Amino acid sequence: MAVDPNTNYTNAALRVGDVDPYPQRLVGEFIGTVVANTAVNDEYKLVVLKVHPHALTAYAGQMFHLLCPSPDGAEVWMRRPMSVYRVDKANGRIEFLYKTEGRGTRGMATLKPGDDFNIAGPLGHGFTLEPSWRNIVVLGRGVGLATLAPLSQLAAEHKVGVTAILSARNPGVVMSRDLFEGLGAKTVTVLDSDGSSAVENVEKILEGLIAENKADAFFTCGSNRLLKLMQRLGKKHDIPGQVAMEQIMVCGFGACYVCVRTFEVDGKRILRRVCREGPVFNMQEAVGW
Amino acid sequence: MAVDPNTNYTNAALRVGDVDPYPQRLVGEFIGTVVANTAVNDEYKLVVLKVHPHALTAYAGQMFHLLCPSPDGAEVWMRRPMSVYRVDKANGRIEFLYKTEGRGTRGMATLKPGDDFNIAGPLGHGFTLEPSWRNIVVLGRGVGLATLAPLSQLAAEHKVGVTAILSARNPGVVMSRDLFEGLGAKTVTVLDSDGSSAVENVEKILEGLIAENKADAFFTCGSNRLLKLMQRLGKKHDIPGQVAMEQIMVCGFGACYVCVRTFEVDGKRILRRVCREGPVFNMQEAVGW
Amino acid sequence: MVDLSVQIGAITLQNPVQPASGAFSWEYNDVIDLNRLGALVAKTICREPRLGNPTPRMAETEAGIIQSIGLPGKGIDYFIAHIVPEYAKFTPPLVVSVSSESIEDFAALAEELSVPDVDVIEANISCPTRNASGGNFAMHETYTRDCITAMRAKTKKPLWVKLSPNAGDIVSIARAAEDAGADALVIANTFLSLKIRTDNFRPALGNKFGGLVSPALKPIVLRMVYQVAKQVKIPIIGIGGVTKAEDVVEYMLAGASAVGIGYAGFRNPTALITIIDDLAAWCDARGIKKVTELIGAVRDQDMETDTLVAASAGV
Amino acid sequence: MVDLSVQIGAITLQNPVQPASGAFSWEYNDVIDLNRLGALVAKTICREPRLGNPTPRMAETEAGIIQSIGLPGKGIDYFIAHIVPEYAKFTPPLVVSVSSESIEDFAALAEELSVPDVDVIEANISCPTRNASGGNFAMHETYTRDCITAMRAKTKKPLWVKLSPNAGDIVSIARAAEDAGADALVIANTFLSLKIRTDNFRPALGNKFGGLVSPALKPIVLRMVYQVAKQVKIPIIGIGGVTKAEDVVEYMLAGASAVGIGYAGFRNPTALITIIDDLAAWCDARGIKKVTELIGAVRDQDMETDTLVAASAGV
Ligand SMILES: Cc1cc2nc3c(=O)[nH]c(=O)nc-3n(C[C@H](O)[C@H](O)[C@H](O)COP(=O)(O)OP(=O)(O)OC[C@H]3O[C@@H](n4cnc5c(N)ncnc54)[C@H](O)[C@@H]3O)c2cc1C
Ligand SMILES: Cc1cc2nc3c(=O)[nH]c(=O)nc-3n(C[C@H](O)[C@H](O)[C@H](O)COP(=O)(O)OP(=O)(O)OC[C@H]3O[C@@H](n4cnc5c(N)ncnc54)[C@H](O)[C@@H]3O)c2cc1C
Ligand SMILES: Cc1cc2nc3c(=O)[nH]c(=O)nc-3n(C[C@H](O)[C@H](O)[C@H](O)COP(=O)(O)O)c2cc1C
Ligand SMILES: Cc1cc2nc3c(=O)[nH]c(=O)nc-3n(C[C@H](O)[C@H](O)[C@H](O)COP(=O)(O)O)c2cc1C
Ligand code: FES
Ligand code: FES
Repeated sequence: MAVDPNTNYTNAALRVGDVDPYPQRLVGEFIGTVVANTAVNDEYKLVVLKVHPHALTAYAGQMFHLLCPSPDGAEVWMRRPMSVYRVDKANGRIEFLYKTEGRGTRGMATLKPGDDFNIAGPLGHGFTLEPSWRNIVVLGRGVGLATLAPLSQLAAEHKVGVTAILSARNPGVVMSRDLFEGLGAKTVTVLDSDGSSAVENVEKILEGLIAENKADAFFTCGSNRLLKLMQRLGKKHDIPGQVAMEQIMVCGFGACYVCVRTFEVDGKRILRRVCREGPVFNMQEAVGW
Repeated sequence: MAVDPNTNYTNAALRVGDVDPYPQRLVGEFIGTVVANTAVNDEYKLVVLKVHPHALTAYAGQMFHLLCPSPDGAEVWMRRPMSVYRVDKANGRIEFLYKTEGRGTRGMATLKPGDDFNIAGPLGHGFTLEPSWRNIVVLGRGVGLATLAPLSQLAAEHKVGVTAILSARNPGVVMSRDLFEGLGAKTVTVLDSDGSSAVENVEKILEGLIAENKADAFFTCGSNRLLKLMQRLGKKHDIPGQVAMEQIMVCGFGACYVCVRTFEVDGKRILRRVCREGPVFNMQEAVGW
Repeated sequence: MVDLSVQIGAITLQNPVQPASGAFSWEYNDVIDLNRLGALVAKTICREPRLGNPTPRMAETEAGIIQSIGLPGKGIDYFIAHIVPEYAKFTPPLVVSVSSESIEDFAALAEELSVPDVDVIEANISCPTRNASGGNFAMHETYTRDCITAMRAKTKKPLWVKLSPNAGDIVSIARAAEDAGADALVIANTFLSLKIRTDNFRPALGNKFGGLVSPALKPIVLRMVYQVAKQVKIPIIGIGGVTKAEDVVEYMLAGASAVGIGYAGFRNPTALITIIDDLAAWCDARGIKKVTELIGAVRDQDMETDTLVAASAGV
Repeated sequence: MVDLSVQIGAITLQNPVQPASGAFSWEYNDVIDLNRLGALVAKTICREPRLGNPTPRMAETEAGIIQSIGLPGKGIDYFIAHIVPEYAKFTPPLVVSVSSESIEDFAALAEELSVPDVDVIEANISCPTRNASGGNFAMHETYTRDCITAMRAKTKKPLWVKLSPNAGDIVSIARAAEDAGADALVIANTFLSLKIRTDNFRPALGNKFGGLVSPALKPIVLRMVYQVAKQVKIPIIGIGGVTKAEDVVEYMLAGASAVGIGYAGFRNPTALITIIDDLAAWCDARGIKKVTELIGAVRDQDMETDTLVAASAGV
């Protein structure tokens, strides 16, 4: 291998077409090629990458750790975790829906078609579906919808019905609705702008679905308030649930213990790593944040 | 002024069209716009910048301190000094001829038309012409030619005849020759490839020019060997001379004393700052390097 | 093909590249082949189960990160029963890092960890967010001497000592560790640091202080390795800012026999393997037959006299 | 419009932004208006004329530079006769930095520099490429105390003391300087470092060791400022990695009354002016009337108890 003394951060990340030296490994470092990076609304962008097939093993709820380009000439020193928004096996593509916040996501926003983007993954444990479940309810808010969206794909594959309640500040959630509905999910949109996103209203909708037998399991992400609501109703009606959690990460592999959250198991409080035991956890055990 | 907490390295550098808050200052920080950045031969590139008029006060032998973009995603932490290759007052442009070496110049090589390029200057003392001189001899090698080229412009303005001896490994010096000749200089090209660049041959050429009364003053840059030769002949024939020197720089303003070189004055060895007392010095005082 | 193997006392490493404690676990086998590493280094373990520090545990800084984890873990019993066997599945030697608040307990831990599958005991006496009375003994020569003496008495395993870059005189502390029987020195742990958020005026980390980790720090740690290497006979493992093969070479030239890597593995999970490959290629390209030729090979004698030296005569 | 003025003992600065010694000279008036700065800080001057260290004096590192200049200068007589008058043309107070190898000479220099146009004497007892017997007294509590006591006896000018980030226990040294009569502390000088070239195995600097300068180091120095501010009563000038107005705020929150800037001015010659403008804008945007409100205003009490603290109860 040629060694350029001036090269920073050598890596053996796989590009499309590369021979995979470690096909058996669960996780890889990949250099995807940006196919598109477009604004979905005022706050969110969607980046579509062409990636090595090894990366396409990601399933709903899993994440990648992204080496974001710089937005300003100075380096971005740590990767950023993002849920997989969509795996498009047919076209060898993977998509991330993201909100532009700090330097990492602002760097992502500068990606142009043809650019390289280094991603590591898939990481963590995603959503699981019990064979007995026929209908599930997905409740998400904000960027949490990015994490929940691939559930509709998973559910469709398992012929499980999905009702997705999409909560947002304003009607800019259309994109996720299309994705959910495209895979056969029923969606309900609740908004801050018309008051429909109030906990009481969402509770009414959920109680309605439970009454209709449309709620074999609960799924949520992105709002502590909504998590608490689902925990309460889940306990009341004995409905199992899963929650996807976030935390600042360093390694993504379970080594550094930076990404811990608190859980209560058998009356005892313990810590779990979002990158390893999560990001999807048993909803009733999550202490929230 | 809006303050973005995530902005790195704020600066008040002037763009084309900006009002100049400090028109009286000798030096400015400027954000030029790249007009072209093209390969001149295998080793050299020429970058042409559209700059604020304040930057156009640069004269032959002066330099700018360049904030090079990154070639590899990691920052380039220190500016790089470059002589002005050409000031094109009519078009509001300034040009730098450079050799791609380390990270800074490799970063420069990535500049594309339309890109910003932050330059500080003009800095230092350049070449001077005595009113009594009618004909001067310029002897340069390698990237030293970039420093000497604007002398032809200066000499043309002062109606001083120029003979430029251009030394190079191979015939890839055409570009500088065109610039010298375009302004009326006579050029002689000496090459390693045909042996004509040997010191003895160059000495012969210089002696010839002295005999013809074409050498009221000597100018050199870029080769210690050629400096020594000109010093010797200058002493022998009592011909004054100027040499442009290089040294690694930090501040460019005379503050840090990083850029010193040794000189011998009245039998005493002293240090002078290339960025401040130089980069052009009395040839006979330079100890060389 | 260059011979990359190096000797750290009685232990042979197949190459000089190992992970840094706390930045690695057997779980990295998901992405790289752990059998290619010079050694496996477990996260620092304490006697009791610990949750560690409040979150957030990491914050990005100008050129790196600060972190304060607080040595969470399930305690030594769980470690020996469940984690050591995970590492034992791989071939490279296992280095087990320990920390405690008392010298007696450090010694007792060393004894208890002297089980067959543990190859090296690394005394982490330099966790920067602990104070001297909390086990950050590497800030003081006498504490270091006493702690390593006590550990040495309780174990025959190779004993490595991880020093602190926050100490003012690392050479004296290194000598104290050597005198007390250390088999190797690990230089260094992280730099005690602070970040304050200007939006809410609060410290960025839950634990307030954290350890700075950044490639920017390499020149400082390299200087420490160089200074210590001139004064001790035992091998040194250099840790701090290694991100590429040339950094391994630079540490070895300064006197290190091996390096540890944290940050680079976070940035590129495959970094350690790439660095090993690049190091071999670098040596091959230069005709270096044994990587050990590089150890301490800095050409620091008769520094080229440049013009300035000549000039000095003239003042 | 916010009042940016700060008080450093008897001296009032119109704003808390000043250049760092060695990174500045009156010659910067070519590019910025020196009258806008909080203070003017001259390069460290020694008694005798000095050429300084061999070149190269600077090398770029992973995230910054190392440099070793060796305090070149024309000596104190020339300085008083020719350089002080250059600075006297401008309005901000003039801080004159001095260094020497002996305590007696440090004191004598302080006395000789107590001329009308000098407003502050800064004792550079922390040049990292000198050793303790070469004037790097800030590595040791007693040397620091003795040196500052001796200087204090010889001058009535405000006396600032520049400390070293290479010291292990900066708080004790800061206290020693305060006890000995320092009017303010300057924290800190550069980090002793080394770079070795992998192409020719030689140290990259003519002087071998150099001081590391990098924005990356700010969290380390900030921690020192924070720790010292809790333990001394005299004002602190924070120096290390300031490149933007928020960095000034961060240092002030940690307890500094002002900051010094080196690197940022190399990168952007106009940086100091921009930082002053941005600092005013930052304060105005937040309704801060006096910048002094920020000094020590870090909200480090009752750190928000996050879920982990609650969790600790459960172990
Ligand atoms: C498992 C997982 C999946 C995620 N999926 C998505 C996704 O699909 N789309 C998306 O837009 N975002 C997602 N996030 C959040 C995303 O990681 C953060 O928005 C991102 O790291 C912010 O980086 P930044 O540089 O833009 O902002 P920074 O400047 O780093 O931070 C901006 C703010 O975000 C907070 N933050 C930073 N990192 C994280 C983090 N890892 N988790 C939570 N908060 C953080 C900071 O505390 C700060 O308040 C996910 C996070 C996790 C842990
Ligand atoms: C007054 C002056 C005018 C110059 N004019 C030109 C010019 O017109 N065109 C041009 O191509 N180059 C010019 N140079 C040289 C130019 O500054 C260096 O080539 C450049 O800094 C190298 O940067 P880099 O990042 O590419 O290489 P680096 O990786 O920084 O260094 C590569 C090599 O160049 C040497 N070097 C680095 N900086 C300097 C320096 N400032 N002076 C001398 N050697 C250095 C290093 O020691 C190393 O050997 C000039 C230098 C000076 C001092
Ligand atoms: C997240 C994290 C956790 C760490 N935990 C430990 C630890 O448990 N024990 C230890 O000795 N060092 C620990 N360190 C320090 C590293 O071992 C290493 O000394 C440091 O990261 C510098 O190396 P680097 O520059 O290659 O990252 C930790 C570092 C990081 C970043
Ligand atoms: C080239 C250079 C020369 C310096 N010379 C001196 C000096 O003469 N005296 C001194 O006290 N500090 C000197 N310093 C240290 C600076 O004053 C300052 O402490 C250091 O650069 C850190 O600040 P920064 O991060 O803003 O650059 C020098 C620094 C540099 C980069
Ligand atoms: S990010 Fe390191 S353990 Fe989860
Ligand atoms: S580069 Fe600073 S004095 Fe010349």
